[in-house]
Amino acid sequence: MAAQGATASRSGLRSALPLLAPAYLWLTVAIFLPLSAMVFFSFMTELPLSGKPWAFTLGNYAAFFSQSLYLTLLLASLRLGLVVTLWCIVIGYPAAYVLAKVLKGRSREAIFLLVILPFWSNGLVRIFSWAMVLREGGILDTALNAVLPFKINIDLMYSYPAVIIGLVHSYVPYMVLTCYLTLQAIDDSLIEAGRSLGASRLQVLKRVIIPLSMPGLVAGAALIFVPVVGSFMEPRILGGRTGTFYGTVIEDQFVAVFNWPLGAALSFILLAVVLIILAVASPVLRRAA
Amino acid sequence: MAGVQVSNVSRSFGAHKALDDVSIDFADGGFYALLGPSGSGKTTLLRQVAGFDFPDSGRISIGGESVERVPVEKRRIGMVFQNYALFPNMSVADNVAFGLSVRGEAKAVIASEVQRALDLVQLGKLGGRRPHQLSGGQRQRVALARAIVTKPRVLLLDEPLGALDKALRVDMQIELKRIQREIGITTIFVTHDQEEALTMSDRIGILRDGRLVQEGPPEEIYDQPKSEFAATFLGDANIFRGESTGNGIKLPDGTAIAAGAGAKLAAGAKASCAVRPERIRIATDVEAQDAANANMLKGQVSKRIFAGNNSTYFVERGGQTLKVIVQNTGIDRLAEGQDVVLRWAPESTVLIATS
Amino acid sequence: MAGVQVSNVSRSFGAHKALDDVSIDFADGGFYALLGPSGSGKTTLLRQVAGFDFPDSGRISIGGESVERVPVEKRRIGMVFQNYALFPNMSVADNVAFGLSVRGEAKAVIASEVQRALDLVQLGKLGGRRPHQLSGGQRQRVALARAIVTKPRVLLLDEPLGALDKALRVDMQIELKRIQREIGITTIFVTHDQEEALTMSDRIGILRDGRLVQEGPPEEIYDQPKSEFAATFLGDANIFRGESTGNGIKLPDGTAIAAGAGAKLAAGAKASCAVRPERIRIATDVEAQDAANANMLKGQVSKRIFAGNNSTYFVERGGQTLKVIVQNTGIDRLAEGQDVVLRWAPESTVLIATS
Amino acid sequence: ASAAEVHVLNWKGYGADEPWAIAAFEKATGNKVVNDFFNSEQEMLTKLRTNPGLYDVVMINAAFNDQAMAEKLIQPIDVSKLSNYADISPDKASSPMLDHDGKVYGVPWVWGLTALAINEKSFEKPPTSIAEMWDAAHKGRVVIRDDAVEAVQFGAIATGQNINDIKDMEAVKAKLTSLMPQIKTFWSSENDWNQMVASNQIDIGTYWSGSADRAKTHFKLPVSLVIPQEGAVAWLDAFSIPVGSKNVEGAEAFINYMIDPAFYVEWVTKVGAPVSANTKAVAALPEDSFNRKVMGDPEVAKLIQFQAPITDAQREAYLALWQQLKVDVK
Amino acid sequence: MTTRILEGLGRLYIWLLLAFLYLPIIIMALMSFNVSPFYQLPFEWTTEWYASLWQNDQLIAATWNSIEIAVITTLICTVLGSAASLALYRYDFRGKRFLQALLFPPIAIPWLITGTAMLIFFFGVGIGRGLFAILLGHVALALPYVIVVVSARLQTFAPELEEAARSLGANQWQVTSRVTLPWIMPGVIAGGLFAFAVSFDQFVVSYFLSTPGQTTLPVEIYAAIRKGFTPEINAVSTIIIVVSMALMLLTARFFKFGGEK
Ligand SMILES: Nc1ncnc2c1ncn2[C@@H]1O[C@H](COP(=O)(O)OP(=O)(O)OP(=O)(O)O)[C@@H](O)[C@H]1O
Ligand SMILES: Nc1ncnc2c1ncn2[C@@H]1O[C@H](COP(=O)(O)OP(=O)(O)OP(=O)(O)O)[C@@H](O)[C@H]1O
Ligand SMILES: [Mg+2]
Ligand SMILES: [Mg+2]
Repeated sequence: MAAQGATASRSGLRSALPLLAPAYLWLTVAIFLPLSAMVFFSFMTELPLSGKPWAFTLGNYAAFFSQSLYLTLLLASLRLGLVVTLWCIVIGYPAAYVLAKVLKGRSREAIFLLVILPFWSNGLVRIFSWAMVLREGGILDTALNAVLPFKINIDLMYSYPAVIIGLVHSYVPYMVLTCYLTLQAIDDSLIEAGRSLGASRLQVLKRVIIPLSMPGLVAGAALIFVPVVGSFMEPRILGGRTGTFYGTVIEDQFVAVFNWPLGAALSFILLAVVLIILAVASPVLRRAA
Repeated sequence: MAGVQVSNVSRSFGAHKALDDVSIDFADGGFYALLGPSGSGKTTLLRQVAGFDFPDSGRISIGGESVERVPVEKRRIGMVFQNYALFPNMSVADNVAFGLSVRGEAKAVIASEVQRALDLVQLGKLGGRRPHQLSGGQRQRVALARAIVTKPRVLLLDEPLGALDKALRVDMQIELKRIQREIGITTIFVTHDQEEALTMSDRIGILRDGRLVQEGPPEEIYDQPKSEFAATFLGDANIFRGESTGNGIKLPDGTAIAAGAGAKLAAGAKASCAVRPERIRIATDVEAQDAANANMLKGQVSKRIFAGNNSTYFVERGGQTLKVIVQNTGIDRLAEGQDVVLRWAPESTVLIATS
Repeated sequence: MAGVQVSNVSRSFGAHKALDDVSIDFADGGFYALLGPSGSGKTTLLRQVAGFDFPDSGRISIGGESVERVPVEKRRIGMVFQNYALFPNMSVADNVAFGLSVRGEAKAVIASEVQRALDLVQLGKLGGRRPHQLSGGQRQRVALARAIVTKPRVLLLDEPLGALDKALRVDMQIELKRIQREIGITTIFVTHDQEEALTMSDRIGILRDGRLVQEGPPEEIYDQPKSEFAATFLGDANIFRGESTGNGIKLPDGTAIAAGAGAKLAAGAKASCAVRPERIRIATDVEAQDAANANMLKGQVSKRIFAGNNSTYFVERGGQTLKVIVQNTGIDRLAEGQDVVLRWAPESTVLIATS
Repeated sequence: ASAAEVHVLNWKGYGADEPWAIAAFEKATGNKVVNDFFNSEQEMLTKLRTNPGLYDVVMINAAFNDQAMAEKLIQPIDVSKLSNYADISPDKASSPMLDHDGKVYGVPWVWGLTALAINEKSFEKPPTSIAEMWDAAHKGRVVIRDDAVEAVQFGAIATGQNINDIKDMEAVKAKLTSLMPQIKTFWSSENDWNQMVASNQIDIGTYWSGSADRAKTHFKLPVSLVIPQEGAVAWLDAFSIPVGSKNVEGAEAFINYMIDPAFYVEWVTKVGAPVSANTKAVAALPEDSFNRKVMGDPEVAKLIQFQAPITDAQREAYLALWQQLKVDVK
Repeated sequence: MTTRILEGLGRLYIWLLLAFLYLPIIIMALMSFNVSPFYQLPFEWTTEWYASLWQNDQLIAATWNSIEIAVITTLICTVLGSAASLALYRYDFRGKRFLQALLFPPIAIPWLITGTAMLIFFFGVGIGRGLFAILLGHVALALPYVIVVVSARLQTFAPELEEAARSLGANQWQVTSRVTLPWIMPGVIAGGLFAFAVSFDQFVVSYFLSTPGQTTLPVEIYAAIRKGFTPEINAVSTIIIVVSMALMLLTARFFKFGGEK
C-alpha cells in the first residue's frame, strides 16, 4: 500500500544498510570484536595467553572502587578533559567564526587547510618542541625577557599548565574545524534579522549563532573531551611529576605489569563514564540548540 | 520623530550599480511603498536603511540624525526579510519573543505581547511549532509578527505579504495599516502587488536600475506618470508614439491624439501618449457619440481575457495591440473579431516627452 | 499522455490533516491553478504528486499509471519550490543545466538550451553568478528556468511568480503559457494571485483545510461559487444572509433580494446571496431607473479606495458594509458621506445554501 | 622466518641493529638479519606469545628469562655451538636466572648498572652518597625513572636493604615519599635525560651506566656516572632462542657474533655500550675505558646487587606503591 | 566603522592562532638545522641531519609506508565515513542512536588498549600483523572522526535541495554526488584531513601491528627515542610539513570547496 511505499523510500534500515554496512562492518572487524575480547578479558583473573589457570571474576572492576587512587585519577582526568575542552572552545570558536563569517574568498580555504596541517607532524616531536618553548631558558622565557624591562623567570615545563598548553595545541584544530563547518552554513540573513530586532552582536552570538552551530560545537567537544580524558603521553612528558592521570595507570597495567584484565576493566570504566557524560550532556545541549 | 532621509545614496556590487544616487525623504509616520522591477535595488535600499550594508556614498539619517555610526541594533527598526529569516532553532513563539527578550522585558510581558502578535497574524495556536513545520504563508506571518512586536520606530518590509492568499492578505493589510497608524511608525514597504501599493501607501517610489524614477502620492503617480516606464510599470497603459503637437501628438499615420488641458510640450518633438486601458470606452456603434473633444480609434477585438471583476479586450489597430479593460457588470460581451470603436477623453491622455 | 489523477488522497502531520480525501483529475496538457488559504495544503498536495512525500491513503497516478512505486526522478516532473531551492554551490547556469546534465546531454546542447532558458527568464547575462548574488525575483526566475529546461511532462509550480513585479510577471505568465501549450505539459500551479489564476488556468481548484472546496473553469468558479467561502476567497463578494424565498432571500429586515432564474432552493431554509462588487451599479439618483426586476438597496458612502484601474466604494447599509467596484474611467467621483443607491440584476446574484 | 633470515627482537638501538654489525654478520654467515623492537619487557613477552615462530633471537633481561621459560616461549640453547661461550665470565654464565635443569636458556650478553648520574656543571666534585638526591639544594632538579620496580629497588638501596628481598616496604615508601618533592620529572628514555642535561635543567638522577657513558663520550654532555656507596642495581641482558624458531642455526651464529670481542670493541668505540659478559671482550678494551676501569673495578663489584626475577604479584604491588606515590605528589 | 575594526581584529586573531599552532612546528624545523641533537642552544647551523636522513633507508622506507597507509586510510575513510553519515542523516530506523553511540568507543578507549586488543584478535583470527593489519586498524580508528565531522556538517544541509535535484531527474547517486556532496565537501575534506592525521601520527596501534621491515614512521620515531633521538626525525617531519603545505596551498588555489553559499 501507499504507506509501504512511503516507508520504503523515506526511512528504514533497509535503505540505510548499503551505505552503513561497509563502515560498520569495518569497525566491527577491526574494533568492536577486538574490544569484545578485551571485555571478556576484563572479567578474568589471569590471561589465558600466559598459560596460567584463569577464572571469571568481577575483581578487576571491584579494584577500581577498592582503591581511592583510581577514582582520584579519574576525576583528575575528567577535570583535565573539561579544562582542555573549554580552552579549545574559547580559542577555537572565535577563530572558526572569523573563518566562516569574516574572511572571504580564497584565503579562507587556505587557512582552513593550514589549521589542520600541524596535525600531520609527529605528536612526540611536537611535544618536544613545546618543551623547548616552555622550559626555563627556553624560547618563551628568552623572548619575554627580551621584551620586558624587568627580569622574570618562566618555567612552565613539567607543570599542569604545560599539559594544558600541549593538549590544547593538539586538539584545538578539531574545534576550529567542526565549528567552522556549522558556522559557515548559517545564513547571514538570520544574523541580520537578529540585529534588526535590537540584539547586539553579542546577543545574536548567544541566541542565534551559538545555538545554530551547536552540532559543530558538540561534535568538536566530544572529539576533544573523550580522547583527552584517556590521554597519557602528553601529561607524562609535559607534566613531569604532576603528569599522572587515569590514562597513565591504564598504560602501566599493560606496559609495566602484565595485568591486562585490570587495565581493560579500568578502560571500560572510563568508557562507561565518558558515555554517560555524553548521554547526559547531549539532550541538554540539544535543548540549548 | 523618526522620518528617514536617504540622500544621494549609491551602492555598487563590483561593476553593477545597485543603487545610483537615490534620495528619498520618508516622512515620519508615513507609509511608503517601493516598487520596481526585479533587481532594481529595492532590497539593497532597505538594507542600507537597516544598516546591514553601507552606501558607497551618500547619507542616511533616521529621526534627523545621521546613522552612519549607529549599529543595526541601535537603529530601532523592524524588518521583514524577503526570505523570512526565521530562526530555525527556535519555536514560533520564541522567534516572536526574540526582540523583546534581548531587550530584557519581563517574562510575563513577553508572553502576553507574543500571544497578541501571534493572534494578530492568526497564528495564535501555532506558537509551539518550529519554522520548518509551517507553510510558506505561515512563515511570512511569523516574520511579520516578529518585526512588529517590538514596536520599532521604522518598519522595513520586504514583500511581507507576498506569500499570502488574497483574503488573508487583505486582512493583514488592514492590520498593518492599523498598527502603523496607531504607533505612527514610519514604514517602508517593498511589494510587487500594485494594488497593495496603491491602496495602502501614502507615497510610492519607483526604482529602476538603481535609480529613483518617480515618486509621489499613489493617484498622482498613477494618473500622471512622467515616463513610459512609469506608466507601464505601475498599472497598465496603451502607449502611442508620435510627434508632439503641443498638447497632443500626431501618430505616424496622421491620426491626432489630444491630451488634457494641462499638457504642454514643444511642438515637433518626439513624444508619447499614455492611456490607461480602463479609461477607454469600447463600443460597437461606429456613429459619433459625444464626439466633441474625444479621442477615437477604430479597431478589431482579437482576444478577451477574463480576470474576475473585469475583462481585458485586446484590440488590433494598425499593427498595435491596444488593451481595454471593461468591468464585468454582467452584460454585453464582445466577440473576438468584432469591429469596435475606442473612445477616451483627452483628460485621460498623459503626454510624455521622450528623448 | 500525462494527466495526473489524485484519488482520495489524505495526509496528516500528527493530528493535523494537511490533506483530507482530496481527488482531482488534472487533465493532460491542462493548466490547473490551485488556490487556497495559507496552510490549506497546496504545497503538501504538490509534494505528493512530485513524490517527495507519500499519502497516508489514496492513490496518485501520472499518465494513467500509479506512481506509488515510482521514485521522484523517474516521474519526469519539473518543480519550482516555494523557497526556490537553488543549489548554492553552482552558478546560475549550472543550476539550470543540472537537469540536462544528469541526463547526460551533450555539452553543446546543454549550453544552448541553458542559454535559451535563461534568455526566456531575462537572465541571459547572469549565468555566471551565484544564487546568493541575486535578488529575490532573479532567484525565482532561475528556479523557473531550471524547472522547464528539461521539458518535463508535469510541471509543478509553487508560486513561481510570487516575487516578480507586475510587468515581468505578465511577461512570464505569457511565456509560461506559451511553453505549456507548445510542449503540452500538464501544469499544476499554486498561486496567491487571483488574477493570475483566473487569466492563466483552464481549471481552478480551491482548497481549504486540506479539502477540495470547489473546482471548475475560472469563469464558472467565479460566477457560480458554491459556498460563501468560495465566493469570498476567489474574488470579492458582498454576502447577504437571510431566509430562502425559493429563488432569492429575504433579509432579516424584510428586504427581498432576487437571484437569477436558475437558482432554486427550498423556501424558508437559511440561505445567502453573494453579489460581486463590480456587478453593483452605484448612483446618487434615488428615483427608480430600470427598476424592473432589479435589486436595489440604499446606503451611504463611507470610504473610497483607489486601486489603479478601479476604485472600491465602501457603502454602509443597515450595519453592513458593502463593497462596490467602479472602474476609474476618469469621471464622477462620489464623496464620502454621500447617500447612494445600489442596483444590480438578479442574474448577478448567486444563491447559496448555508447550513 | 625463512632459512636464511634471522629475526631478532631487541630494544631499538641496542647493538643488535647497528648497520655495520649487521653488514658484517651477514657477510660472514650469509644470513639476513631482520630487526624488530620492543618498548617494554611486557611487550616483548606479548610479541613472543602472539607470534610463535616469527623470531629466531630474542634479547631478554635475565630477570624475565625465568618467566619466558615457564611460559614455554624460549628453548634451551646448545652452547657447544657457540665458540665464544667459553669466554663468558663464569659467574654470569652460571647464573641461576638463565640456567634451568642444567639447560641454558639465555646466553649472557651485556650487563650494566642503574646508578646515579650527575650534571657535572652542578657539582664541584662528584657526590658519593645516594643521600645527595634528598639534598634541598637540588630541589626540583632531581630525576628518577618512571618505573615501579626500579624505583622500589632504588628505595631499597637507599634504606640499606637487599633489592631482591625487601623486608621493610614501609621504610621504602617513606624514603621515596620524602624524595618526591625533590623531583622535577620522571624520565623514561635516554633522550629525556640527555635533553634535560643539555638544557641544564637537572642536577642528579638515576641513570643507566651505559647511557651515561654514551652521553659523555658520544654526545659530549657534561654527565658522569656515580656509583654511590650505598650500592647500585645491576641487570644482565641475555640472548635466547624462542620456541619455534625456524633458523636455530642462524640464531646461534648471531648470538655467537654478539658476544664476539671484535663486535663488542667496535660497538663500544663507535656507539658506546654496557659491559660485555665476555671477559675477553672487556679485556680487549683500552685500559682507561669506562667499562674496564670503572665497571671492572673490584670495589664496584662489591657495591652492586644483581636484579633477580620477581613475581607478578610483587611487581603489581610495586606498581601500586609507585602509582600511589605519584598520585600523592600531584 | 566598528565592522571594519572587528574585521581587522578577526584577521589578527586568526594569525595569532596560526602562530600558536605553528610555533612548535617552526621550532621543530629549526632544530632540524641545529647541530645539537638535544635542542641545545645556542643555535648552530647544520644540514648534517638531512644528509644522514638521506642515508637512513629504514627511516625513509618507514616514511613511505606511513604516507602510503595514511593516504589509503584517508581515501577509504572519507568514502565509507561519508556514506555512513549520509545514511545516518537520511534515514530513520530503530537503533540509530545506538549506532551513533558506537562511534565513541574507538575514540574513548585509549589506543593502547585498542591496539593490544587488535593484536590479540588479529592474531586469533589469522589476520596477523603487517601493513595490511595496520591499515585495517587505522581505518577503523579514523572512521569515527570522519563520521562525526561529516555528520556535523550534514546537519546544516537543507533537504529541499535534494528534492529539487530529484525533481530534475537526478537519481540517488547523482543527487548525492552533485548536490549533497558539494555542500558537505568542507566536512568531507576536514574529515579526510583528520583521517590522514590520525593515521599518519598513529603510533600505538601501528606499533603493535607492525612487523620487522613493515613499520611506519611513528613506530621508528618512538623506538628511536629510547636511545636518543636524532634530529633526522625533525628533518623528515619538516620535509613532510613543507611538502604537504605546498600541496595544500596549491589545492586551495585551484579548488573551492563549498566556501561560498
Ligand atoms: N512537516 C510538517 N510538520 C507539521 N505540520 C506541517 C508540516 N508540513 C506542513 N505542515 C502543516 O500542514 C498544513 C499544510 O501545509 P502546506 O505547506 O501544504 O500549506 P500551503 O497550502 O502550501 O500554504 P502556503 O500558501 O502558506 O504555502 C499547514 O498547516 C502546515 O503548518
Ligand atoms: N551580493 C551581491 N553581489 C552581486 N550583486 C548583487 C548582490 N546583491 C544584490 N546584487 C545585485 O544588485 C541588484 C539589486 O538587487 P536587489 O536585491 O536590491 O533587487 P530587488 O529590487 O530587491 O529585486 P527583487 O524584487 O527581485 O527582490 C540585482 O541586480 C542583484 O543581482
Ligand atoms: Mg528584493
Ligand atoms: Mg505552500
